[in-house]
Amino acid sequence: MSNAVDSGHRLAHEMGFISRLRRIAAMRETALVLIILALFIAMSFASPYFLTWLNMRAMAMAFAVEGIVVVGMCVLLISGGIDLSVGSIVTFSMVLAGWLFLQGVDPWTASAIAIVACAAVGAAMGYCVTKIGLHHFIVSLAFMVIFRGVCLLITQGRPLGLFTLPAEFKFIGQGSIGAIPVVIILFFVIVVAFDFLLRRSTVFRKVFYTGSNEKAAAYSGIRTKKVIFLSTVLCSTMCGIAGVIYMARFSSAPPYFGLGMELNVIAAVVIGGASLQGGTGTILGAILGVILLSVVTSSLALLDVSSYWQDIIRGSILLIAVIFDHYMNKKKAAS
Amino acid sequence: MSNAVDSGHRLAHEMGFISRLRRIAAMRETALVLIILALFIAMSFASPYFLTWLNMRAMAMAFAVEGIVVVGMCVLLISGGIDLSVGSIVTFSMVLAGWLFLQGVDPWTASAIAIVACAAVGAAMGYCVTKIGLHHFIVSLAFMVIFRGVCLLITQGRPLGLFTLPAEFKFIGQGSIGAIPVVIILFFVIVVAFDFLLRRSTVFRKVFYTGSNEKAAAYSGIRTKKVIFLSTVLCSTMCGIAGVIYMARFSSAPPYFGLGMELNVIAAVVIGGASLQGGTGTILGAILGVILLSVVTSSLALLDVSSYWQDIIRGSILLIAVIFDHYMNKKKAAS
Amino acid sequence: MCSQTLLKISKVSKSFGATKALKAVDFDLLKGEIHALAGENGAGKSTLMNIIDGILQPDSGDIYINEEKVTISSPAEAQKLGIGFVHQEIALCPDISVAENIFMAQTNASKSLLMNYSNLHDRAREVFAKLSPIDPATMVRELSISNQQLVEIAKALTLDCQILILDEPTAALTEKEAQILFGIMKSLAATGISIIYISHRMVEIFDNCDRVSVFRDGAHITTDFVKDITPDDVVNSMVGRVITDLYPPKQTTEEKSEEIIFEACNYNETSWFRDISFALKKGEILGFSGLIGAGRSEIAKGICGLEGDVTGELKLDNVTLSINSYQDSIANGIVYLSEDRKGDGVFLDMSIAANISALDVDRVSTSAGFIDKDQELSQARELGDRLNLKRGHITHSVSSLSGGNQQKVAIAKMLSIKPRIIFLDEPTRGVDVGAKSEIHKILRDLSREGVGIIVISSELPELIGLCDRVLVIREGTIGGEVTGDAMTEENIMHLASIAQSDPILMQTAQGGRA
Amino acid sequence: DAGESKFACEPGETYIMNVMVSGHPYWVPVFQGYKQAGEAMGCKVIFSGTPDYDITKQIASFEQDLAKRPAGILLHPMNADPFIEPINRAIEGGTTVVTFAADSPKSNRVSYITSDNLAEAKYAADEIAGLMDHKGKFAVLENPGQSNHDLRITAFLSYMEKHYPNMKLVGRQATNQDATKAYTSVSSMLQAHPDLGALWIPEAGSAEGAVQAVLEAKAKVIIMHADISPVTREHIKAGNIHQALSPNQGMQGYMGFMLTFMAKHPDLIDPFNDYKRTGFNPMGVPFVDNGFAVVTKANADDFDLGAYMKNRSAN
Ligand SMILES: Nc1ncnc2c1ncn2[C@@H]1O[C@H](COP(=O)(O)OP(=O)(O)OP(=O)(O)O)[C@@H](O)[C@H]1O
Ligand SMILES: Nc1ncnc2c1ncn2[C@@H]1O[C@H](COP(=O)(O)OP(=O)(O)OP(=O)(O)O)[C@@H](O)[C@H]1O
Ligand SMILES: [Mg+2]
Ligand SMILES: [Mg+2]
Repeated sequence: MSNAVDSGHRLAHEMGFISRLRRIAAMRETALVLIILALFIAMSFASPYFLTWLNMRAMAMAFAVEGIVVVGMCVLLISGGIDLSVGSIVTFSMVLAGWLFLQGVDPWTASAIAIVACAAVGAAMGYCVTKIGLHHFIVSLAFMVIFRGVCLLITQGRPLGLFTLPAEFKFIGQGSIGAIPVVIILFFVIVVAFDFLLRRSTVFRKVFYTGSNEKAAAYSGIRTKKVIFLSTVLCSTMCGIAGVIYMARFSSAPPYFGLGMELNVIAAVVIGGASLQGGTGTILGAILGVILLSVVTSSLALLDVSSYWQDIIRGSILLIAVIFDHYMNKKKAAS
Repeated sequence: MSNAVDSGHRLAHEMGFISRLRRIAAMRETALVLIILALFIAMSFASPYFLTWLNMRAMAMAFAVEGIVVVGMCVLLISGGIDLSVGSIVTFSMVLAGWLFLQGVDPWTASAIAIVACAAVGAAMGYCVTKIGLHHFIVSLAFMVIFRGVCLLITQGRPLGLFTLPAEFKFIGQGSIGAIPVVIILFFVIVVAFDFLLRRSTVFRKVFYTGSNEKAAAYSGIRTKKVIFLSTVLCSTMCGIAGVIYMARFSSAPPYFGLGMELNVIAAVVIGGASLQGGTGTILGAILGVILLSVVTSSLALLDVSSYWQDIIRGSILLIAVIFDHYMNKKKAAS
Repeated sequence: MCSQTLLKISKVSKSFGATKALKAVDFDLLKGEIHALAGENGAGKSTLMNIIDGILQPDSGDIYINEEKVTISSPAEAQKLGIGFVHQEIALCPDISVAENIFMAQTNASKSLLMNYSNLHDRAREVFAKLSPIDPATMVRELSISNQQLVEIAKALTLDCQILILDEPTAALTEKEAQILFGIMKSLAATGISIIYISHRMVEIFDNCDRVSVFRDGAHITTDFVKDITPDDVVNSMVGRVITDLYPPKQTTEEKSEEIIFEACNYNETSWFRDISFALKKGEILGFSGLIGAGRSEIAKGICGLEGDVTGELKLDNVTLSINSYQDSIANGIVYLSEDRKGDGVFLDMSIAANISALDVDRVSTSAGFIDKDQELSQARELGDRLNLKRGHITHSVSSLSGGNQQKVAIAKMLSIKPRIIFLDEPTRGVDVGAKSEIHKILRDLSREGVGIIVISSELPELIGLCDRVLVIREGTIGGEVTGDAMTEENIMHLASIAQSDPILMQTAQGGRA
Repeated sequence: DAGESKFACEPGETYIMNVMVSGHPYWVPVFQGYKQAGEAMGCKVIFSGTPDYDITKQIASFEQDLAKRPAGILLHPMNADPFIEPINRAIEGGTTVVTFAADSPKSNRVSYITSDNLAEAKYAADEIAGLMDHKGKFAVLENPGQSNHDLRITAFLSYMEKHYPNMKLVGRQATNQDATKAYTSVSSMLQAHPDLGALWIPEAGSAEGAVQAVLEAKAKVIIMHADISPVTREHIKAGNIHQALSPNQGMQGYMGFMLTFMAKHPDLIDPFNDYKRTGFNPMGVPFVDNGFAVVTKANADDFDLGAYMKNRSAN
């Protein structure tokens, strides 16, 4: 009897509006939105150019394509993996598609081939991790070095000029639908789709189980190796897609593209609440993370802050963001 | 009775020469020595200049100073941490000592100050990790960015020319005692000392315990936070020492020094058998790891392999080394 | 026995967020006594011990040792005060040798600069001579859970302490090792060391302890001399009501059926077991017994396709199945509840609800493959209530639950898919008496409904009380079978150890009893 | 009308100089020249760009510059083609664009100013071959991917091959401006070819490591490199480096400003061609050479950036 009453109470409490509101307020995403908003307000006082359409567009364009890589990295981190090779793989995608195009392949086919090739690279990394049993960190480090070399080899060290790409293809990277650049629309669609999938689909739930406790997941009948393998492939495939979009945007394929991208992307995902130990994280958080980093960079450029100070400030913001978030979470846990 | 006999037997068996030999053969260090030897033999056929004293000396000079950073990173990885900021901290040490010298400070004092400053930076990182509770990866990433900025600020972006350093000071980096460069002697002393300490001293055993299972170590009364803190400080201090030696060696302090050093150093330590999860690793292994990477690089340059191929080969060697080692270890576990 | 108070806890309270784990608790420990601590899962026993060991800090209240008020800020501090602690959850360094693990605290306190490995190994060997033969040079990660538990115990025994806390040390041990441990405890108590002993097993408490304190819902209820009370009194004050039947009634003769629902034939595995054949009849609960390392877990895991290089034939309802992986096994409704809850049973940082649905997320999802949150939550609530799960919010992480309640989550996960055959490896490890009898009742109900139940347990009374038939595993083969009145501890132990040839163990086991 | 137009800025008229790796000292004298010209004409000048070696970030900073609606931008594009669309968009929006030190030739940028990399390469080849009596072994270090550095190497190699057939290339390593990499590469080269006679290096960073390797091996190698750094300047003074070819950065900035200003005010010119009628910007000179200086032991002190800056801020 008292049991039933008790659980009835609990149910009511769980459904309660206030408790739901409280939960939202305690979420990492909310904290990030608040930080970003604060930055926006401060910046619009600091610079009259900040809240202009041109500046907003420039800032969005700066993170949109990287945001696609962030989605892949977020899933991989949740599964318990990590990928240092993203910068190289994005470049590999650009360079391969560009090279094929210069050999006379239709750009759409070339892009498809490049994306598949990136997926194959991901599969190779996944193989090393799941079948051989190596650590993601070291495997992807090796692939980062190897594929930077492959890019240099394909391009002979010089950016491929792809000015002759057909306009329909360039449209992906440079066109707009109405006032909104296609790149940003693509970014938005991918982010919303993956955010929903990660929260709700059974397939992606298995990624969380695997990352949270691989052994327990295996003992729950989840093919954890397959999950890790596929997460690795997904991350590389997202790099492939991002690379093709970059190519369309830049009409060029420079072999030294994306240096250090991995650290930026990982930082974004971690700011967004993912744990490097796996098992936690959201796409929305990760995207807010990349937006935060990007807005900071853009703001510093806009304010003509000395380049010597820019690194110092960017690093400090990263640190402050994680510290702030940490205390937010602590408070949440305590309440 | 039979108890004593039995354990006597067991003891005798453990002490047995053959079993000891077998254990040595199964060790990661042995595998690495074999790989390096094979490379040496192959290279001495490929190039008549390889096995010359001058080339050996040049190769040793190429990894000696980085080897000091490797020692610090190895201890930190064993404790369960990681440090992405090593390249920036090494540069910070060079730049700070150089700048102080240009302000008229005696170079020895300047170096001491720089090393202490690096230790302080390590302490700040250690604070963020142990007191605030952030992850090493993200903290050191932030510090990497911040201190690159600090280096730019101090130097105003241009390398400090330190030609006027007194000869006694340059001797550390450029002199020789007999035929052997001082740098190599320093490296050797540090490596031997730390290898011994890590294997035998009670203080460093605590680093292993903490890295293997922080909770278990804490339950045994080990102040694990202190251990992690001190490991972080040690790693940064080693960076400080390396930076000062680099300065003496190059008579210069370029603000863009050591980019990507962290990945090279971590790769070396992991090749040498340390786990990224903490708890395992040896200095000897890590040093053999850095030697392997360095010999490969030197060999490729010696053979004038196209720079496009160098990255591909280096990455592949890293991958092959860890795969090979992985199978060696598996065999060991199975036997 | 002198009755000097060594440790005194006065009005200690501790909350975790909204959960009041301890409410103004009093407790006192006399010099040289073995003091049992009993209470339901989540009653606050481990929390109090963690406070005494300096792992947690009380919100209010005082601790006195030898009448002197102390603040214990860390385990290191506790060590200095002579407090040793064997934790409920095993916490060892996996990459480090057994010997080093045992003497970690000494190494930490040691003034000498260098390690003396051979000395450590010799001393470790000495300790194990009394306990169980484990090579001090092996890495802890290579040991089974039960052996790891022994290492934990060895670790505490080597501490130079005046207060020794044992938090459910026998949960992973078989009778034999447990008896050895009790022998050691008694001899330690005789030298004036005080022991706090936490257990859910009444027999152990009444056979070995001097006094018993009972906790309920974070409050101290009573402390009595065991000679003055009966196990029923203890259970009564623990649960707040009388539990009349500890075990559910067994199969009656009318219920007995000859229908075989599950059959394993000629199972072999290269290193762990051979010639395993058995059949499970409808409505019966089958038990697996054996000594540590006999291979019971390996057999169950092997049959389910979880581990090992297994050959054998399997029939479910007389249909031959081929099981190549655990997924095949689950698809056929054959599941395995792991003995290592923390290692591979639960997802500690995930919600209770997500844990319970992990075995088959599709059950709580729409046809399009999306999770139906409401369905997931209500499934979790339903199973949680059925197992009497003491929890906060259903979306809180499992790490916020007490050990026994985590075990209930693991069981709820098994039940969520409505399985045909369940292998339960130590299903009630760390579960309190009340919940344990709930679980037993549920198992009995399930078997009545036609679900095949196979229970692996190191606790002989549990096997005898619950099962209709017990198979005794000895060194990887079936050493015998007992049923009906022949199901006695003596018979099972005899079958389990008949070929036991390790002289050390035999010798010390006898010595321990003498 | 022509009488009203002045060779000066309107109040608030802003010119921006945008670069990548904005902390690099190369830009300092360039911007000083830019500023000198701009301030002389009453214009507002801003130094902008990204501290990173990252094309996405540079484009973002360029596009943000546009939000400030500047009159013109003097741009060092990290890569040529990715800037086509942003440059063209800038020009459509009324901001004129001139490139310097690296170009985006397929864009509608008005002009391009640089030191002639081919001339630098030719000078270096002649100097080295001359000192070596037209025979012997030489090697190069390179920084693939950066167009002006690439030109310095490819032009050098083809000129060498064509004019000095007895000079033999024995090493070509990418050291990417990294002193440590250059040190290792040159050490190895010297082992493979102890008789190496000369090294041509397209930038100063690698030169710093190379000279160290040569000194440690006690080899006699003629080192020449482009650009100058405080460290290589010291080495030139000490005789360890033969010469450096330093582009006239100040002129690059000064003339760069003039080109940008003129591009914004084409009405100041009345050229003798059809440009105005056909809609071209009459300022569209395709290429301006700002020249380079040869840094030797004798004149090295004139290339002390610290002293130069001290002097500048004193004025
Ligand atoms: N870290 C924590 N965070 C939140 N709640 C906790 C935490 N640790 C314990 N609790 C809660 O405190 C209460 C007491 O837990 P404790 O572990 O002391 O129980 P116990 O008596 O040892 O139970 P068991 O017999 O299951 O081991 C439980 O309700 C538990 O959920
Ligand atoms: N991962 C492992 N590595 C090495 N040995 C193992 C491992 N797992 C189990 N073993 C060994 O396999 C044997 C059988 O173990 P198993 O767990 O099946 O025994 P058990 O009868 O279930 O006993 P218990 O669970 O009480 O240890 C034991 O000798 C055990 O030490
Ligand atoms: Mg407990
Ligand atoms: Mg078992």
